[in-house]
Amino acid sequence: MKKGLLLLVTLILVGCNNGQTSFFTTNKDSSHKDQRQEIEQIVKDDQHIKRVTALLTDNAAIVGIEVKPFSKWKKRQYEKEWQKEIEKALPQKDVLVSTDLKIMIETDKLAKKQMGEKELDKKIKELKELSEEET
Amino acid sequence: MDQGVIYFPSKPAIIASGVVAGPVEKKSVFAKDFDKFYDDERAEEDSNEKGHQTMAEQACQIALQKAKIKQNDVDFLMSGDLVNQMTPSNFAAATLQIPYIGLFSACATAVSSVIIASLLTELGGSRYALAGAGSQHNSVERQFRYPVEYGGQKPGTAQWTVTAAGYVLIAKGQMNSPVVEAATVGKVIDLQQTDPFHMGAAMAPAACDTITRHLKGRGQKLSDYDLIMTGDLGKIGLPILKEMLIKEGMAKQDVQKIRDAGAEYYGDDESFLAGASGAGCSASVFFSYILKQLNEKKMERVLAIATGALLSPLTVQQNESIPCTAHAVEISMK
Amino acid sequence: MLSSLIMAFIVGGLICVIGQLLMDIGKLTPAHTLTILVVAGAILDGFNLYEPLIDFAGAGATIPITSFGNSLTHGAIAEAEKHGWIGVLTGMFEVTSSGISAAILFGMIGALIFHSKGQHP
Amino acid sequence: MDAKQYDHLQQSLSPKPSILKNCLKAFLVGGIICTIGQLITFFYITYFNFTEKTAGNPTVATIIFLTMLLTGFGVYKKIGQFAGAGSAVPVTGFGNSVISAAIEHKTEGFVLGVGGNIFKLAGSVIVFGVTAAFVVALVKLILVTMGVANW
Repeated sequence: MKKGLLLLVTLILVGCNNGQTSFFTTNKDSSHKDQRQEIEQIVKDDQHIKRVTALLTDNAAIVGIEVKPFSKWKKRQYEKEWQKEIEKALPQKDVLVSTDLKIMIETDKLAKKQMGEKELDKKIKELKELSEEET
Repeated sequence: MDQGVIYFPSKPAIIASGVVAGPVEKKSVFAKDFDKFYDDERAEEDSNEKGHQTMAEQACQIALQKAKIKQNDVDFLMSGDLVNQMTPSNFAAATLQIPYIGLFSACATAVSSVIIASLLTELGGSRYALAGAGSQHNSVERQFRYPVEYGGQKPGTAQWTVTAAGYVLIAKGQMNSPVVEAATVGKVIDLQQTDPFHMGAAMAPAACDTITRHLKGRGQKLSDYDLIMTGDLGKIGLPILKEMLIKEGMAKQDVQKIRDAGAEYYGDDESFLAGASGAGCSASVFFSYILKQLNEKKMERVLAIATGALLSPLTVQQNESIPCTAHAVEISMK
Repeated sequence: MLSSLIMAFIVGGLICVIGQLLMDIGKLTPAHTLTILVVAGAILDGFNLYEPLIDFAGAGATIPITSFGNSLTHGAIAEAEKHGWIGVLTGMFEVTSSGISAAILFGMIGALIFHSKGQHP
Repeated sequence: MDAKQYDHLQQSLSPKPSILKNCLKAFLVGGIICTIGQLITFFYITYFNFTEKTAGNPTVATIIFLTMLLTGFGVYKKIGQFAGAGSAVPVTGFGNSVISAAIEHKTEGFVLGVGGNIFKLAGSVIVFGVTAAFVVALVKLILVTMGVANW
């Protein structure tokens, strides 16, 4: 029992702690530079945000946002606002803004990998479906 | 003649006793006087109630073996327990094939059965009579409170139901055996106590009433006894009884000598909260420890008062109070 | 990460303290206490207050029994929003709770493998 | 001595439960149970396809599974005696009340014993939860229809 719990704790701590400390993470290559900057502008000065990971392709964008602990009360409301703002900034793209931990973790993973536009599009679509699941 | 006080001029004798107990009771401070222990609280049966029945049968058999009496020679069996409709006692009576009356006085049954058996003996209607009671922790808990494995918090005033059965064999007056001199049948006293986790407080007034009436009826004082022991008032109920008796005008130093089987049963182990309770508590202590003290002539006159809370889960949920009773028996050894 | 754990600890602990106060000061049985907490969770969700608490405290709000009331109300309200009057009723029948199913399933398995042991520490 | 006088005497001689101590214990144990729940939630989010919204169900199922083991081995009642509401209020307490009743009534058979008694203690929680949810949703619907409140 105790050992199992310890193992679980270690697994989770190792699993979640991927050493990202910078405020804004994004695509490794230099594509969509202007649009990335636009997103950064939107989130940069927001006092509720702890960290952002944004990934962009030609057709889609995924923005994972980690909210500061005491701002979590209203995070659904903020999420809607950010979604609106970023959609406005990227009118041609299919945008997913999420404050969900799962989306954050997955976006971080994708940001680390080098993958083609098409593959990334597919992954973003999958995450979008996942985030819409209710139960 | 005082209300409810009975004298036994022919002095029915307690010629043997049998006390069996469950695994937890090995820790009891009285354990060395018990006759047999089970390592399994169900006595290796497949239900708690069957285990309860087995223990009652075993305790009777042990008493019979000690006295070298055959089952067929026993004229009456007086027995009771706390399970619904007293099925463990009923089934035990079916196995033993002894004419039987089931008695319910909750945890005071050990003494009420002795009173009836003594009366039958006194009347000359009985050569040998078995009397006693028992309780089994799991079957009582599930009936009166919660499932055994339920993690509800019990307050410090709660008591632990004993797994034990104690029976005595009563015969016509004989030398070298403790005799039943007198007894007092308890009134049902209800001082509007309602907490089912604080039985000590509910039962103390009944014990107080019975003790007072017995002493008055017999024209005695507390100091006339070597031991006055109540059944299962517990660590909190006993001080309440003492306080009440002092208020009744009894001498403080005599009152302080009153002991309680439930309070002492598990020693100082705090996990048993306010101590032991259950019909098996008074039965196992009165029929082992007290009889042994008398048989070994360490004591001459003992007043044993078994206390019982006459509640049911139904009346508790209907917000009724807890009526209580206490039966006393005076045992002496010449 | 760590902050979420701390929040879960504090909020979950505080809900339990409310339960303890109901039991100690209100002199309620565990069954009464839990019933009150479930109803409280249902009412809080009516005011849209429970979901923010879950966002804030995570398991600190989903593990206490109050969240059971919340999820029931949530299902009923979601259906009412979609289908109006009849939705309140259908919502009640649609809600499932993993808590109930898990408790039934593991209760059954528990009954298959275990015996009750009254043995004391 | 009448009932009132006796109650006074009885209460003066009975120990009072230490409410502060009980609350502290409830806070500690309840907090720990919720923290373990949070760890399990993180585990499901990190290693399986669950979001914060959907991880609740497997978390509750897992924690009730653990409750089954603790109940079956007779550990949960000891935790309960120490923690009071700390172990009764979390869903583990709900699980414990269901599982303990199931184990207890096994001797009366699986249909009438286990099936009939499994919700002996937890039943009221479900009954009042469902009733309260119905009333709350209905009141809210009325308020929204009247234009007093929003969804």
